[in-house]
Amino acid sequence: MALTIKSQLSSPGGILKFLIKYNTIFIFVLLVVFSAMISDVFFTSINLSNLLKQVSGIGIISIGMLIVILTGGIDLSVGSLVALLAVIFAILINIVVLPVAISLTIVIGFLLGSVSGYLVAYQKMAPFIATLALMTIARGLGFIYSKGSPITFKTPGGEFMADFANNSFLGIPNIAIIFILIVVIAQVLLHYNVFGRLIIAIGSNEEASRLSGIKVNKYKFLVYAISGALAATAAIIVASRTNLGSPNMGMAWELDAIAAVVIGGASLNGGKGSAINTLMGVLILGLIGNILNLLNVPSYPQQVVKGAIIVFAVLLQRFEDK
Amino acid sequence: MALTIKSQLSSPGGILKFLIKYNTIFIFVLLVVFSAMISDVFFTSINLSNLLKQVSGIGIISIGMLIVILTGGIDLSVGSLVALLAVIFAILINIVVLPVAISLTIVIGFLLGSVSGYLVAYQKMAPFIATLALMTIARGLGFIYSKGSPITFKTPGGEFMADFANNSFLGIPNIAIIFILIVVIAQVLLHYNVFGRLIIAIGSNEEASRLSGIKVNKYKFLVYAISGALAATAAIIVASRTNLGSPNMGMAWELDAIAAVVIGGASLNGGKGSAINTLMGVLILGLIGNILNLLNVPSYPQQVVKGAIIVFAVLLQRFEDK
Amino acid sequence: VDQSKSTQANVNSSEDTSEKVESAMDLTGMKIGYCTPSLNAPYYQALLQSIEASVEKNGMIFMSADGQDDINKQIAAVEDLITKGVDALLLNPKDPDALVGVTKMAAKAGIPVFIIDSSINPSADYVTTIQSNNLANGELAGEWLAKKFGSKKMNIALLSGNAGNPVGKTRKQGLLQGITEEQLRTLGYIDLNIKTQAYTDWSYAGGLKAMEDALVAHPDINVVITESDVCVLGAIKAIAQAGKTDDILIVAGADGQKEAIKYIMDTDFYGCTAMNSPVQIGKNAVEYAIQYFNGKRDFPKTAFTAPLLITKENAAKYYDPKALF
Amino acid sequence: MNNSESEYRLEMNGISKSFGIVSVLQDVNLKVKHGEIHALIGENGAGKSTLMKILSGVHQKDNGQVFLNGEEIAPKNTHEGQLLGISVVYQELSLVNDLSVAENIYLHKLGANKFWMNWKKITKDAGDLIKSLGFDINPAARVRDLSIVQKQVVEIAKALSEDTKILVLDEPTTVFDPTDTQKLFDNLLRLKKEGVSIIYISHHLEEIFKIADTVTVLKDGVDTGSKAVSETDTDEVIRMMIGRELKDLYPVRNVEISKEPIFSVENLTAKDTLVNNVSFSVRAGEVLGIAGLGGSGRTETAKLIFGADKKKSGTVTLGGEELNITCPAKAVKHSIGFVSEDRKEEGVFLPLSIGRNISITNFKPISNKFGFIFSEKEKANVIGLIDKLSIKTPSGKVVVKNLSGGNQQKVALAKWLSIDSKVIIIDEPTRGVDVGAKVEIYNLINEVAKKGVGVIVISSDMPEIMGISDRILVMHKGTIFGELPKEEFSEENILRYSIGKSLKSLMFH
Ligand SMILES: Nc1ncnc2c1ncn2[C@@H]1O[C@H](COP(=O)(O)OP(=O)(O)OP(=O)(O)O)[C@@H](O)[C@H]1O
Ligand SMILES: Nc1ncnc2c1ncn2[C@@H]1O[C@H](COP(=O)(O)OP(=O)(O)OP(=O)(O)O)[C@@H](O)[C@H]1O
Ligand SMILES: [Mg+2]
Ligand SMILES: [Mg+2]
Repeated sequence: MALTIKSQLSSPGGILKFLIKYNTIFIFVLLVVFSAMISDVFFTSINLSNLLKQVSGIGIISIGMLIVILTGGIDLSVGSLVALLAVIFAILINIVVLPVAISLTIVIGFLLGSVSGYLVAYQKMAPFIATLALMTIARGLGFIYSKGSPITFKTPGGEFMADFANNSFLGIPNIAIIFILIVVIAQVLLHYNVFGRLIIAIGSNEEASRLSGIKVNKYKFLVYAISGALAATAAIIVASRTNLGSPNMGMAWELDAIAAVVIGGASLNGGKGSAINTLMGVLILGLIGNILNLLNVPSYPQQVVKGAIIVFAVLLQRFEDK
Repeated sequence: MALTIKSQLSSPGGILKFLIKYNTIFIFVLLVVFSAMISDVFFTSINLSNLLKQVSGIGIISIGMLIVILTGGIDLSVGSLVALLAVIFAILINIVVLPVAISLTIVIGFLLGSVSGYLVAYQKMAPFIATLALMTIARGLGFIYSKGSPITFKTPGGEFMADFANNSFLGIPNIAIIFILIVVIAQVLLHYNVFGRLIIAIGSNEEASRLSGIKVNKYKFLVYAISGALAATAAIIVASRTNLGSPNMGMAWELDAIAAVVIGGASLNGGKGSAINTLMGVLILGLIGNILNLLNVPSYPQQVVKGAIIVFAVLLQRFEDK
Repeated sequence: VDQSKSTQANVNSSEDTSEKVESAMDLTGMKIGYCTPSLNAPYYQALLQSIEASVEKNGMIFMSADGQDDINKQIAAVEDLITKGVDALLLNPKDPDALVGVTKMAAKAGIPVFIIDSSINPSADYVTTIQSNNLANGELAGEWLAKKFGSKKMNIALLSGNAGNPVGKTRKQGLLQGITEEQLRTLGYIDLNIKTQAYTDWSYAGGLKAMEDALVAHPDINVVITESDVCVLGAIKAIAQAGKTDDILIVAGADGQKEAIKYIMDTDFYGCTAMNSPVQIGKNAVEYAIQYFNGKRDFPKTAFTAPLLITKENAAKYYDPKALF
Repeated sequence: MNNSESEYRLEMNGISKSFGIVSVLQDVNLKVKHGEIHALIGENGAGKSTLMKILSGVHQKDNGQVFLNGEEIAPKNTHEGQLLGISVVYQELSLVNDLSVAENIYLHKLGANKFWMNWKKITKDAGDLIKSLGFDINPAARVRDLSIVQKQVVEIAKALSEDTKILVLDEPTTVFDPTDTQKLFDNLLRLKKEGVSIIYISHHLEEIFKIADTVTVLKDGVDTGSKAVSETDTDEVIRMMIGRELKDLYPVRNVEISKEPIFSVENLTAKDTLVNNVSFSVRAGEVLGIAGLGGSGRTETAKLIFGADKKKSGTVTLGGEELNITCPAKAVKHSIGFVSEDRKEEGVFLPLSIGRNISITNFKPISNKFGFIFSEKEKANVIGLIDKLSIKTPSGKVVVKNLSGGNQQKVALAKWLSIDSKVIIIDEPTRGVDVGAKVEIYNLINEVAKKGVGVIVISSDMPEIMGISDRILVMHKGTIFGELPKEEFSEENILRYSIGKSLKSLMFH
């Protein structure tokens, strides 16, 4: 990215272009400044750390959503997967040692994502509908496995995870570090690795990709599987924060994740989007909720304001395409 | 349609083609036969009439969803619009005469839909995100206007609507008649009216449509507005069935509507779909819920089965594109 | 069922406490249908299982349907139960007005309707309402809180479920009523200082986030009142994280969930909760239905389980680590 | 000036246009008379299409004036352009795939004022119109199911379906074989007689000399003047276009061709298309041409070999080893390349940069084994290819959508010609490419062949296929009907085979 930025700054009209390309960042900065101005508690370290912790779960699934959206797909199952996988993780943590519980959960997430991946890639099912079906199924399974009640962590492993999830390293919450790590990996993969090149190519012209010898199906399959694995990661994090796995978790998170990705400038037609901007999208959404809470705006007017800000943020982005 | 069917039946391999083109109908018939076989109460007139009443609300918004999807868009706001408009209708019916309450509600629905329409058509916002924002906003407004509690019908007009919504004409529930009427109008408009052909053209190739001199923006605007008006119609119906308007209505209906449209063979990329098949999609979804209830399948396994049947129904459809 | 009997087993035990009800007629093959408004909370799950256990214990057939948190879907679910020809319908209505229609439909089909857990509009056609006394429970908790604080200044954060929920509303009313009544009685004035209300969606994660933001915005909060234990169980993490367990007192208007009882036993910051036993409601409901089958018709319009406050003093008695809820 | 007196039907004066900072047209003049066929030519990216899009209302000019019959016009969108009687066949297909042929033809009219569809009438009218143009397409068919040739016919029919004063054809014949082209010309001459003014854009100069009355040449967004066709010749026009002489369009072939075939197919038959019993072989270093009429199955044969279509029977052998190719990825793994004729749908990634387009087939040399890309290496590679194919662009970062048609074609080629293949199939290699660039592409094909690659070129352009092939196969009805060695190359021979006849003077060897 550094390279891109430099070369753009040096070209004529470069700064303007830079502002336009990374305008999500500027919307974010705008919001931060605004928030700091109207609430004197906003800029406290505890609030910022809360904010980071609050967005990490949705943030991680947003990265999965991003890579799915880059291929021109969509993954509605992630919210339900978080619930199901949180339940599975809570069950596992109570019966096997921590590392096994973590790895197994992630593997199961990968496999669950593979189900959508298989339907989309090899059965040519519309992603919306394949993942909608998985969303329904996963939520159902979550309730079945948990018998409808949250499953509490009971082992030292569980305690360790709870500590981990609520503590910080150098002032940054551990789970936020994981989230940011995932963002960085994604950004690097998307930008500097063949994997990113290929999924972006698939999203911008699937037929041309096929005829260029790309194993389109394999990659389409993979992105859903990865999205599933990331949902598992998010599930582990949110379950650890509350010390339990509940089938009610992740309700409608898929919508927030999609909104974050789109606010981050990605196109739902595929082929366009970046991990850094998705991070900004996640932060913007989280910030809106946080600042409205701090300002004591009641819940329902909050929804109205949130919707309006989403519209506003996306409208600002239109300049990018010019 | 009659013409198409005839010409297809007479062409070689015609019957097969016909089966394939209208395969949603066959999935539906299959389900009906299956249901009748495994449940002896399924084929009672009371159950069938219940089923029709149960699906009418979602059915009506599915038709709005269909025309939006035909243009290549999507309308996530419909469920929330049903809630907001049901609240508005309940408020109106208590202060103005019935015909005014009905017309005003539909006009307001049209205007609310126009908001998405404006953002999508004239501000080039991604439909997913524009309607997601409206979804959040409308739900919030519903709670604000109703102060969070349902608003009960109190006037003779309200009683009239309640009677109307729960009675039948020639054995068919009145509200189902309205739904079917809307389906028929939509089918005719889509097939025999220029409006329908143009929105299909737009969904199939927006750029080509623009180059052909079609006022693309106008039509894109219109479909969302119409979807809003249909949401109002659905709101009036569901409010009348329960005799009140509640901000909790229509939760996640947008997903059911989308599923119905897709099960009805429409493509989320636009340009492909029919009202009759959407009707089948609505009935299939309703039927699944109904028969699982009749079979005493508990709620969460039900979700799992429902998801599986959606996958199955859509998989069957794949043959169509051959 | 008289009141004394209903207080006896107010414990959400995991053991099968369902008992066989005496019945003159043969109950075999009778169908009891239960329609829940949603299953998105452990409480509803526990209620469903309690009813199921009681029904089966008495040799009857259990049928359930789920409103999936949607008024219209609940109507559809009830219609389907009626179609299936249940002999009695236990209805937990999502909305007091919206479900009136289906009770009439059931009555027309000759099915007695028992409203359980939530309330319904009196114009509905039903035999009786079986619920815990949310208002009275809330009042007990409110009173307890006001007593505890005396004239000391309260800065309250209210954690609610979701807006527009009638049960939550009643509990909230109870809590506030309890506080104000007690203050009037002992102080002669009302000093009700609710700094913020936050919605938790009846979930742990929702409570956690709501509390985090509330604590930042209102660092002086020293009381958290809530419509349900579930709203506050996640929030405790935020309170602990902020190091405020010594400064904040939690008071729940309902449920007596086992985790909450455990906190009450083990800590000082979880003051009290009030018993809303799904097990008891379920058992009573089935018992009423059986009595109805046996010809009894003179039911009171409302049958509350007895209000009961759980505090440190009596918590151990109601704590069962193996309980479902 | 007054209507009836205006000498010109259309006058475009001093037109300028830029996209952002890129200036595309500067002070361009174009004057078209009544009942004239006016050729507009120029290199790829000269601005021809842009000028026509300004005329029809797709783009808005920055400067200048447009007069139609002496009255100034400024259509703000295509709808206004149509009302003024301007019909355009755009360079890129712009049909609605999900509607029928008839609906597509009358699409603009549907939008105008009608309310109910008259299916019978539009189907009949469309059928009549297509027939009157000399083609045969079922008007009730879905456009999605048509071949690219048929789609182009529908485009033309659509433009002719209304009272046109000015008809613009932007490279209408790139997918046509000679017979189709002739049919189009007959129609244009008829329209000309009826007084329609026709602006005809093409890179086939012989077409210009066949039908045009006047020719205007654009070079780098500036018009270098107009000439009556009768007063000029190919050389002069080329000089006006590219600013220099062009001696040999087809480079000399001095490639060593191996004796043994490197690649062969035996009795290849497709599952879903008309291709049947196709057998042929290519030798290393050889350029094998495949000719045939539109619909003869050339493209399908290529796609079948490449694994994009399903095979029913037959074998494919590469370097003595029999291959089982079930998908394009497998073909690519065996070093077989394929350049599609449909660059927009199957060739390029329009929203992506030139660089990303070019790299897509060839990450090996520019990345490490973990897939991380060395951006410097990539950049060097891309810049090299841009130079080599003289793709007209300020940088490799420009998105392909913003390139002119011919330059997009070069990008599509670049991504395959830059890699090490053993066999490469090129379907219509110079679709929409200007003469100057054609030479470069032919040179490149030669270079590739020289490396010992077997090159299969499918082309509808007779002079081209004869100019670059060592041997020509002619397809008819889905199979190879005949084979012509270099000595027997002639338009007549190819045509005879194409329509399923044997050669006039049978030669026995
Ligand atoms: N939308 C656009 N944005 C930026 N540049 C554009 C755009 N459209 C065209 N151009 C540029 O304008 C120039 C002229 O393009 P145009 O398509 O008019 O060329 P052309 O003469 O038709 O070429 P060809 O023979 O290859 O079709 C090209 O350099 C092209 O890259
Ligand atoms: N001009 C035409 N008339 C009738 N049918 C056609 C025509 N062109 C194409 N088709 C149909 O399309 C299919 C093949 O089209 P396609 O253009 O891909 O073949 P092709 O031999 O590669 O032609 P081209 O010369 O255009 O590359 C055939 O099945 C044929 O039925
Ligand atoms: Mg051009
Ligand atoms: Mg071809």
